[in-house]
Amino acid sequence: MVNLTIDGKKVQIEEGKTILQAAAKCEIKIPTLCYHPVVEAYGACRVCMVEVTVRGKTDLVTACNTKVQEGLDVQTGSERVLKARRLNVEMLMARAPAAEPVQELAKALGIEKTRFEIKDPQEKCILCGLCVRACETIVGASAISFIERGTERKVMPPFGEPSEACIGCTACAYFCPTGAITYEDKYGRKVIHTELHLGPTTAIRVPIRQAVPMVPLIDTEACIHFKTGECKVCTKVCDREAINHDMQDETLEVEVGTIILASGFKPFDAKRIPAYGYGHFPNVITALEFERLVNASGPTGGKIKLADGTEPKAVGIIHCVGSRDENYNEYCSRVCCMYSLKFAHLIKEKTSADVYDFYIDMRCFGKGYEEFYHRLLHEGTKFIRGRVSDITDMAMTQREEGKLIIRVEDTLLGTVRRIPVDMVILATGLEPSIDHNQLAKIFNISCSQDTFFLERHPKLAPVSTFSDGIYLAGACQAPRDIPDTVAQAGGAAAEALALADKGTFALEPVTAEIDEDLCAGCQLCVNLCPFTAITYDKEKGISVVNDALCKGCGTCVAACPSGASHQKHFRDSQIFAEIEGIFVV
Amino acid sequence: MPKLTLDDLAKIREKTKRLTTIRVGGEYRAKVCVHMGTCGIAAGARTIMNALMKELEEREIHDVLLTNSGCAGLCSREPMATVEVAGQAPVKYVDLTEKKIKEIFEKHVLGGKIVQEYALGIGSEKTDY
Amino acid sequence: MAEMAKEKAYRIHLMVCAGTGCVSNNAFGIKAALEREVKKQGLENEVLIVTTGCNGFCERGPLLVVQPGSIFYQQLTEKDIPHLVEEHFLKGRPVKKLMYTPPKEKTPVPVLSDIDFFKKQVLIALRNRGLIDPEKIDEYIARDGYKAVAKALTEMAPEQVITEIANSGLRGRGGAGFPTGLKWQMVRNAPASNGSLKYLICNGDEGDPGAFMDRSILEADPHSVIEGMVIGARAVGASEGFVYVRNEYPLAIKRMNIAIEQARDYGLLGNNILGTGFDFDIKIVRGAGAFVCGEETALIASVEGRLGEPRTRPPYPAQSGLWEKPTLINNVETWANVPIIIDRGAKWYASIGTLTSKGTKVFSLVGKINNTGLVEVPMGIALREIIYDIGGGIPGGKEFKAVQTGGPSGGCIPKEQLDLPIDYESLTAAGSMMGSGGMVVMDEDTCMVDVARYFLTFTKDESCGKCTPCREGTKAMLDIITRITEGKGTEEDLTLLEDMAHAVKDSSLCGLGKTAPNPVLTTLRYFRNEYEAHIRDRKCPAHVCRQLNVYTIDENRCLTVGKGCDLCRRNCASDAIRGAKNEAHRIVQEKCIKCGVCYDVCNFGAVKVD
Amino acid sequence: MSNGTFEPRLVGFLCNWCSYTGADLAGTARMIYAPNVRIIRVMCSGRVDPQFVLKAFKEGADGVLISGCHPGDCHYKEGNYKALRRYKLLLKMLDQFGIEKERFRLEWVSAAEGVKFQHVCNEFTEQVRKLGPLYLSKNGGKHEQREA
Amino acid sequence: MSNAKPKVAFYWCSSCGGCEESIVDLAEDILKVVAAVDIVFWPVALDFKKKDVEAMPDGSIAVSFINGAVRLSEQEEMVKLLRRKSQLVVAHGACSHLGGIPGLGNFWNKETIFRRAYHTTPSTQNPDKIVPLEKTVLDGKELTLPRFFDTVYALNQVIDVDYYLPGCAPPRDLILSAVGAILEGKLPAKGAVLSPNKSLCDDCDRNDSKPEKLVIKEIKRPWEIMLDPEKCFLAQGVICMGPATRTGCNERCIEANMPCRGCFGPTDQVHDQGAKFLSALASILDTNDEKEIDKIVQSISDPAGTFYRFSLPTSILQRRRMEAIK
Repeated sequence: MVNLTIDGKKVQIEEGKTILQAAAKCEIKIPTLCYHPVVEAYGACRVCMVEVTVRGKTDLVTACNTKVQEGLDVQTGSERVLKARRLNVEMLMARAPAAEPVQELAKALGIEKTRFEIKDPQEKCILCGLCVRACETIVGASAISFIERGTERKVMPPFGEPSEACIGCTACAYFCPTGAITYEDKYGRKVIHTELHLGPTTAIRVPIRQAVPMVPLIDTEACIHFKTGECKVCTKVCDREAINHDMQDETLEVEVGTIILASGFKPFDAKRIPAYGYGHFPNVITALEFERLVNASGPTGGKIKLADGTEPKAVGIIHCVGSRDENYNEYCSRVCCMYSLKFAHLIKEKTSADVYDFYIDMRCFGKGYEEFYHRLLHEGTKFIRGRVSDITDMAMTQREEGKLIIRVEDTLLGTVRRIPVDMVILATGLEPSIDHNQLAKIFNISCSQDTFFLERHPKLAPVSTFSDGIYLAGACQAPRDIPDTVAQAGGAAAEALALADKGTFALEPVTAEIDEDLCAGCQLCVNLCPFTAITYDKEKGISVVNDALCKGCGTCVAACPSGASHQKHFRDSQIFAEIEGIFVV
Repeated sequence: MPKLTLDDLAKIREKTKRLTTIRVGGEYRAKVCVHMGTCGIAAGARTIMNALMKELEEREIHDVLLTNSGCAGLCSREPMATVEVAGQAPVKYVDLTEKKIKEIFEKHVLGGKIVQEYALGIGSEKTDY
Repeated sequence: MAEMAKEKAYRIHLMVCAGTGCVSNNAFGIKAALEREVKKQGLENEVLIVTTGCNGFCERGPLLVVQPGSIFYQQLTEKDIPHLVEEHFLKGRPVKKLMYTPPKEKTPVPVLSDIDFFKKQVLIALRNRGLIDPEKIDEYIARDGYKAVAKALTEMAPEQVITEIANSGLRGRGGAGFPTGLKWQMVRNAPASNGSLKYLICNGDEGDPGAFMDRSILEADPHSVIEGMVIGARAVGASEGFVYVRNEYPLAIKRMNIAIEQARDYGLLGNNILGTGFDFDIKIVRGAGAFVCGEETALIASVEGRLGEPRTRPPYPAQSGLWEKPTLINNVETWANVPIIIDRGAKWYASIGTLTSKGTKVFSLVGKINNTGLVEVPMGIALREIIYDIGGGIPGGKEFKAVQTGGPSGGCIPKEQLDLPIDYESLTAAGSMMGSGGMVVMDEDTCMVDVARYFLTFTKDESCGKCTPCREGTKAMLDIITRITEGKGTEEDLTLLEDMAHAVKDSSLCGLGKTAPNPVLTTLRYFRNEYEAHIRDRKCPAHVCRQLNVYTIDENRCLTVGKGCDLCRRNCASDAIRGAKNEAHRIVQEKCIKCGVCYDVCNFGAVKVD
Repeated sequence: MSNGTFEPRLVGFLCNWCSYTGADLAGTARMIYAPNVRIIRVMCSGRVDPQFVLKAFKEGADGVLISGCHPGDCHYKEGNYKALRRYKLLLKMLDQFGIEKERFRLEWVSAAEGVKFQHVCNEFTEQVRKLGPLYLSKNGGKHEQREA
Repeated sequence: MSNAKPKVAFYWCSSCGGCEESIVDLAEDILKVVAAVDIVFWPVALDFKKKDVEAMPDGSIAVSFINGAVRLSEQEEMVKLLRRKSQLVVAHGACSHLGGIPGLGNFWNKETIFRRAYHTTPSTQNPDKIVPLEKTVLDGKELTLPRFFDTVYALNQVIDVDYYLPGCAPPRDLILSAVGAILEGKLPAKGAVLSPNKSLCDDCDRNDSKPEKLVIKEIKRPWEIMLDPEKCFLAQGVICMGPATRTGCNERCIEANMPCRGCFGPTDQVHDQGAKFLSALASILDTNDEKEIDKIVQSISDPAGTFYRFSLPTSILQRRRMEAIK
């Protein structure tokens, strides 16, 4: 620890800290311009100059990068300091008249106007170099640098050309204290609600507000450190030293008795239906995006806005996007009707917009659902029965100018209609979240044709799978809404607990067995087993069935060329007898 | 094994020092001035000069200063040379031949003993530089 | 093993100066002519032609020194050579007309050491100048070269070396005069993180206008720098060194490269130097010639390949320098002093100079002075001695006004202080500094405001632009001074200028900015009246600031003597002169742009300036 | 046969999870379909050993049906694919034995497809009825004096 | 019947004669047999007539070794006679054991075979369409030929068989140990096949060369590829009946770098060697795609003939159904 005095106040601080940090500790404010806590101090603007006396020697130094010393006496506001500081600020005012922080500082120092020549009244850059330093030391890209020297100095990419080294992270703009650097997204797709940032906003973030555990994570795709190996700004600001960039994905082996699969769903990718123009029209959004938009903690604070920030006057909600469609998914996604109705209700509640619901038929299956539908009918939501063919912005009438036109065959009227709206919400269906076929292989369970996991029995064992001890919960088994999921999860948990509590489970009675005396070890059966229940015992030269894994399908038995394999209760002899028995009559 | 040892360094120093002594005007044991005006050259001063150079070279002598000068004024007795051994008066030799100058070099320059028979006189004038 | 073959002895050595100054005056043409003539006269076995580094008396180049005897020939042309060779080398008759004749005298001075310019110099750093061929290591060795390395490596412990340097009182010759021994000790003591890497740098980024002593040393005696660095490396425990030379010094780079190669060949660089097991090697880094790169932190940034801009010290390079390793950085001249201190001892060295400033200092003497050139003088010598004895005084019988030392970072010393002893402290007290050794002499025709403007223009242009006070301040000061020289200055400007000069000096990041106001401050201190004249009277006493001049035509003289030649009118760029041939002319002041052309073209002295 | 119409005798090997349940569904749904198919339940269509098929033909079946879950729906993941491979090869071999392809059939019937099962039974029965009896036992079996 | 030496009879039915050779191939060991037994009937080697056998008392022959399938009424008659006279009947070789190569005739019947043999073969010149007749009257005399059955029978389909010596032909050591067992009275249960009840893979040297995942993408015939002499044939895509064939043959074919063709017949548990092998083979085809399955199936040119090369008469279907063929 080092003891020093700042403006008469005694401060104790760890060695290696700067005068600026020491001053902050005793709440003495020293103005800075080129300083940023996460960027290495630069000492260029010279407004943080303080007068220090040590061992009888007095000097002016920059507080931002001068380390504390034992016995240091610091004056932050002496006449000498103020004189230098004022002059520096006054000179910066001439350099960058439009830079607000400089103006504020000047005001605080009592400078009204600069006596020096102003070259460009619009100039904002104070040449503090934060952008250059950030790009070099934090981003590691070194895409911009100073060129020229003296008063000609300016920040530029090499040769003033757009730099290939620039990764477009906009860190320079972020660090710029005066707003001298701006950027535009030239190459990204046409952003939906440019100002809303519906996607991830930062590389390090809490994924969602309801996340469990409620801790931030680093998006390695977006994090600068994973692009350039530099940055690590987050580690500098995290006092708890909780951030570790070197963490690797690791495989943990956990021994468990039961497993509940709840891998959930992912929304249908609306881009797969080009006719709906998702990704092309900024005001065609998916249900999830609308949820975010209408969320009180969302980017608009829950206000429903179009891409240009105005409120929509008409909104179309299209049901069954990607569901009940043999081109995509044949099944009904179950939840879309109800959430679409909720959207319609919310839009009615929050705006004065007309709401059109385009549906195939209304599936209001749950408790109170039908009543909600009726309520909406009374609220004036316009329900149009028919599948939307496409969405276009080609106006045919005055009324359609500047609108999105939904083309649909109204099956109740029997005509094709064109409905102009401002916003279209696509009620995207549900799909398994990850590659279920692969997951099914890992867990020795099956998928149904729609690739959702297959339960053991639709009625008798709806949360069980063919693998004992593995249970299903939620949308991984079939599209379902929250109440159903909760109910099923409860069931799965109960089953899992019951089994874990019991500690044992009954083996399938109908398993295969291999007669050691008869097996020649030809190994043809080994690969047949879908449950990897058969292994080849090299020492004995025979194949062996693991009873716990065998599900009793009998495929191996049918295939065993030497008749060494039997299926209990379905022996060859039993079936032969059955066949013979059939024809006894 | 280093490329150069201390001994090697000293040897290089000694050798080069000898070759460059004349630049620094260090201690000379003797100075020999061959008079090489038009008359001298015509009378064969070149031979005398060459003979002296050869002597210096063969004997690896570096502390004898060999210079030339213009006509000494005694053109009839050319080739002439003045030998000035350090601390002694200069001696002028006249009517030199290659043989004679070798003898003088041996006896006077190196040996310090004046070769009386060839000498014109002692202590006449000093060469400037 | 060095080649020990028997080498030929020559009776005459012709030391042709091949410093940059003489080279640009056709030294190589002279050399070629010499070779040609020597061959023609059949003297090739008797006469050795040697090219040497700068001799120092650049004013008189191209130079030739004939050994033995140190006959000094100067301002040679190729035409002179046949005669010279025949007369002097063949016939032994030195050619008087090619010798140096001091101003105001009639008789030439044949011997170098008898010339005033050389007489008062004490050569330590430049000890080998003109005596060796810088491209031949053997000749350096013959001059006791690498003796000090041998001593330092075999007979002395690193601490002893440092003590010796410390005791010698050697101080950094780059300008600030930091005690060299102390700096070495700091580097030696610096905890070497990451292994034991430490670096050595030789700062050869000589940027002061008119200063060329570093170049001269690198050209004339590169091995002395190498030897100094090896000793330094041994003392602080470094294994790699860099010589930072500006790219504008191609000859210095070439000679240094040759020297490094030779030293490597001899095992005086590289691994196991002289069999002592000590490893050290040197690389040359070429700088792009930014003045600020003479600042050590900027230089280090430049060596590292980054933008050459300074950073705040501490940490000092001795603690965290090149690639954040402890780095010993010394100026060329400092390094050149090291071997001789080790060889001849601290005591000997400390016997030269003053109490606080030991040894000698090389100055480049330029400006309004007769003997322009490079001089090495003992510390403590009076300014007057340098200017009048060595420098031969002011040309044209004009009056000495001031001398500017320390380059653009230094200050002007007025004639009242001519007896100022030259040492670090005195110069600083006088408001100037030792700097790297530039010495610009000014005579009565010099406007001190203009001088300040000149140096500020330089620092403004050379400011890297990193810190506000230096970047903006030099520009703002220059603007004010320019205003003053244009006659638009106010009293407030003077106050502001002084305030700014102090603030810039106080708050700039590096030495460049901290010293940039020195020319302003010293001229204000010693020549405030000149400023005031510019502001109050709108006059430039030296008539340098043309905007303040008033040109008039003595109509009488114009008509009577010049017969109204009309030359001025025809040359006037702004059509400000009225008159016609055979008429008296006059200047319409409103139209005059003060270009001074009329004054320059008038052959009859009819145009007056006031 | 007594009334002159040939009633084919068919054997159906039905997987426990889909087809057997499907048949069950057809039954519980009170669907009316040809009674000619005698069902033998196996755990999986993959359990059906070609020996069983031959045996059924040998014992007097005029047609054999194997029925399992739809591809991808197999309770045992891939048993039905094995059944398919065996069926294809066996079909070719039966042809060499003079047994018409139409007498041997593989059908995917899910637990929900009672209707499909009904349809398959009816269709298969009619198909085999058209072919007439197989009469295998006539010239197979033990060595008989019938040779004479 | 106090003669100490047991009486032994040898007879051949429809066969190639290889099984007779297998006895001769016993070489010097035959002498031991000859020394130990009294050969009372061996048409191929010794001059005995049917009447000599008829003259023997029933059960007087200790053991009859009968090779060849039963194709003709004469063979039926002779084997029935030998059965009556013998205490034990051993089916010697694949033909009498399973039906063998002659059994492949069951893919046809008498009519089609005669048509082919006497009419349609390219080398036949038979403009009068003459076929062998069971009865021919020539010069008032009636000449008879044995009747040619529609179906070929394995021995046990005609008479009761006590033991079976498998193989085409049975290997030497099997014969020797069988004879030894009979002489020493150390006989297994009646009806046993005198060879181990495991499939060939059990003894096959190449079994260890099977890859971890034994699957077949494409079926090749032995002459289509350079057969790896170390690697499992199935792993090379070549049909080898080994997994479905009883071991005991000393892998003679395998050692000659030829896949097993199944002459030892199935193991006891298997009813139908061909169907079982078909099942196994189809199981390891490496595709679930219907079109690819069709393609592979297509590449197996004669599944029935391949899988039932030696066992057609004893298979479940026993023979081809001729009604469907016109």
